[in-house]
Amino acid sequence: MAEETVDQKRLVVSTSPHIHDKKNTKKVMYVVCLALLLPIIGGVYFFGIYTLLVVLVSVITAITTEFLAKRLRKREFIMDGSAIVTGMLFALVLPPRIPLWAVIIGAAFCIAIVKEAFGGLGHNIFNPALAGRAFITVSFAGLMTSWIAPVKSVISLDSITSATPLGEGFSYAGSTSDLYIDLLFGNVGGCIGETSALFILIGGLLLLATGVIKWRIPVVYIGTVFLLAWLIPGQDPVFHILAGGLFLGAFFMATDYVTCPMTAKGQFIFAFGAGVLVILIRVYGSMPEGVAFSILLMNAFTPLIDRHVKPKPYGYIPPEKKSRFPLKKKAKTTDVADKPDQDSSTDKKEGKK
Amino acid sequence: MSKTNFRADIVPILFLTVVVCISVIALAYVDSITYEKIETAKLEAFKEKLSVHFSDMTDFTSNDANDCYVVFTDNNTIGYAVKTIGSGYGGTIEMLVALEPTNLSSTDDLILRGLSVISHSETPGLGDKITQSFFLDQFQEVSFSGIELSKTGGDIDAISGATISSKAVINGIVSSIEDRFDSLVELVSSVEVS
Amino acid sequence: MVHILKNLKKGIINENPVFILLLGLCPTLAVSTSIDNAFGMTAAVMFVLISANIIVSLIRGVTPDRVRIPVFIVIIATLVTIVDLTMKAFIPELSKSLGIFIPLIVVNCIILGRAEAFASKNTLADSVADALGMGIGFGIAITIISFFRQLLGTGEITIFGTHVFSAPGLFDNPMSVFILPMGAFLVLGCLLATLRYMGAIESG
Amino acid sequence: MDNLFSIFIMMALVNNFVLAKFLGLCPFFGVSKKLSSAVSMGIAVIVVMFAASVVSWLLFYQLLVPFGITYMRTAIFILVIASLVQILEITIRRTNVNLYNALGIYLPLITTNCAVLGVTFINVDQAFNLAETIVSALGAGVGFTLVLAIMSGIREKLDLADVPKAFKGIPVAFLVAMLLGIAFLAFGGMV
Repeated sequence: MAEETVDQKRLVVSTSPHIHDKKNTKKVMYVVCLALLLPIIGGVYFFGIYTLLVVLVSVITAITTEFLAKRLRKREFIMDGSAIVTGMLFALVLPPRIPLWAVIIGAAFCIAIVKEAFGGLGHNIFNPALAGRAFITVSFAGLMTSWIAPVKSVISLDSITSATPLGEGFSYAGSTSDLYIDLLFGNVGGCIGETSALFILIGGLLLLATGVIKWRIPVVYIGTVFLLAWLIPGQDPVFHILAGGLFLGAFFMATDYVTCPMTAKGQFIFAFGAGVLVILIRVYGSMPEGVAFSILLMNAFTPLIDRHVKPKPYGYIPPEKKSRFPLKKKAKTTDVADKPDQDSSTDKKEGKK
Repeated sequence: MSKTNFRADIVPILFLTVVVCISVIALAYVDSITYEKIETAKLEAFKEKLSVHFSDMTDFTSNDANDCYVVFTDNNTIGYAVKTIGSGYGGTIEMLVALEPTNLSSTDDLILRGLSVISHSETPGLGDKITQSFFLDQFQEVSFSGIELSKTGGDIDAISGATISSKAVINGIVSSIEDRFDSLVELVSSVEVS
Repeated sequence: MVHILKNLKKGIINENPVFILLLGLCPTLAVSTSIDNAFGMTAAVMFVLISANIIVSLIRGVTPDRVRIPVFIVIIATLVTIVDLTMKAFIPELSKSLGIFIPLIVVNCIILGRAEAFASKNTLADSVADALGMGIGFGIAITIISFFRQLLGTGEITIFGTHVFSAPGLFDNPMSVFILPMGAFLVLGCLLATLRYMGAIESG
Repeated sequence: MDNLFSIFIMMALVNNFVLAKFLGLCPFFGVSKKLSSAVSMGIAVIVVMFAASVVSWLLFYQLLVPFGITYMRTAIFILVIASLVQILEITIRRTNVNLYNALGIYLPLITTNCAVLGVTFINVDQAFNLAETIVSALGAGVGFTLVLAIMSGIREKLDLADVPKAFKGIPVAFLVAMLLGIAFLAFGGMV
């Protein structure tokens, strides 16, 4: 036990500063849940009541897995809402007619492997919902690439196969502006929650208004995609930002406190990199959609980005060589004490350039 | 002094040399036993691949680069085959295209007899469907100009969810055959002369 | 005799090359896509391991210290090439699916490690027992991993063409991730964690 | 040129040595605890891979093929790598002490790094010409270094995390490798 408390002390210093207070975490998580309700309602409207079942199964599995994992680790289970958020987000990035057993496997993977095996909330390296989605995509490639056209009836269980706007073989009959409007409202094939850009935008604005997220990551991320699509000949920038899961990823996934960099500059690099990757994957890669993979890849780079924009970036030759990797507790405390100073000084230096 | 030098410097080198010599002799011996076997195993494996398309074949001949083949039944030419390479999702896709024995004035005359995949590294469960018969059978009795996705006016339906792999197969066939057409013609004419 | 048994047990349990020493990970993860591959790899590794230990143990008195490592490398490389050529000639299918991991046995840390750390200092009988133990330990580990990967990744277990059983639900929707490289990392990571949780191996 | 570029991307990202080909796992898990050592190791691997690929390519096509003794390739290649590592170690020690202190301890480990021997085999198996061989060696080395650096960054962060006892250390590193492997699938087809 003594060792574990030491670990927790370290944690407060090392990971993002947003989550040291339990009450705060809870509040934040429930605001996110609230913001996610709108895309879920949209999903149910466009793809039928079955999608609500998918969301429920996903959330219940996530909570159960979290409970079991805590039991295995002999830790107290706290209902902080993070499992609900993960469950909801995971459901939102699934195809509308995914079998429920696949939802269970995926949601359990999100919590057990991607979150709890890394230490639980605040310690995970990758965004659980996206990692779970990627895992299910690789496992059951067939299931994850069968899309249906919107049925626009809550009770319907119909499924007319259709391609997604970004997928190969998608052809749109109407004019470009009609396409934009359909994309905006979500009247196209795609994942449960990622088709309607407008609903996600409203949810995202709620998060911004309540201060749960900052504008930087979504704006830079979407902006980069828009700009690059505009620069590459033959690509439609408006289409690229409205289609697929860019809005959902930008507002709800990339902004995850735990898996994105801590500093403003780091977040800028993170969002820019993710934007570049989205375009690379969509235009040159073999997958139609790249939002999930772009965020996962940038999650992997987050520790390196954090190092680079932190007071003692890699590559600088620090005067006191031994504390270059301050892993010991004592070294840590001094590190924190002089952090703000150095941070601003490096920022200024970069700004002058 | 010189004696210790001999012990310290020369003996180890001599020892290493002896070990290397024994190793070379042993390997040369093993190679002499297995060489024939490995070559026949390769040949048999390849013959089997060809006989999928030419069930009555008795023999075949190939060019120097070993990518174009003429298939015989008792000295009668019954068809041609070309090794083709496509660049797929996870690496190169190596294929064998069997061709009907048409006259070879241009690539437009070619008619495919069938297609088989020799090696690939596509994603299991998705891209690796290119090895399944529902996809491969589409390449039977198709003219060379029809080797295109049905979406763009050809005769081949892509595998749903694995368009990249399907495209890789088609692009590989088209570009490899265009590249190797001249050497196929050369091979065929040399066979006819002899 | 007790001595020999102890050396045998050491490789299988106490110092299992894969689970405990974490040696030879590359072939373990790379070829564990099917039980056939696991058996083929184990046979190849066992042959090289045992022969190398025998030869190194026999010449341990006469090998000059300065060229010890190069001599070992030449011996191992020779044995590996013999295995490679023989497999190519007699079991070409298996040899093809094991690919470059057969010639790469030459840099497998288990083999050079045992030759250097054990056989060059111990008698013939002990060296053979050590090699057998390590080889069986490696074989058990790679077979367990390939069992999980094949079962989850294809939904059925077949050994050299013989169908053993298939898992009904999995067979229709196999989780192809387990056949892919990532599946190997997942299986070994979870196996190690489970073994540690049960107290079978110590936490590092 | 296009071909060379696609070989580079293929070796570095699509078929990354560590994540997709399982080559070089021992140093990947052994030397990824700290970023500084990971980068040093990566640079050492790039240098050795480059040199070993060129030398083994020359030997294979100038010596083994003309004399019909291609069966000697495993023995010759490993000896080439072992001697190159020795030569490199001695040269660096004599010319640059700082560099030696940074890279020196990793050099001997490279002899038994299957990524180096693996890339020489792949170059020969794929029948690459000399230019392609150089590019493929550099691609493999850069890809190896990239994931090694990413991995060490993540592991430094995980050192401070509340990882369950059973997963601490190597098992969680395996999970990271798995998730990285999935993320790297995004590069598929980008050639």
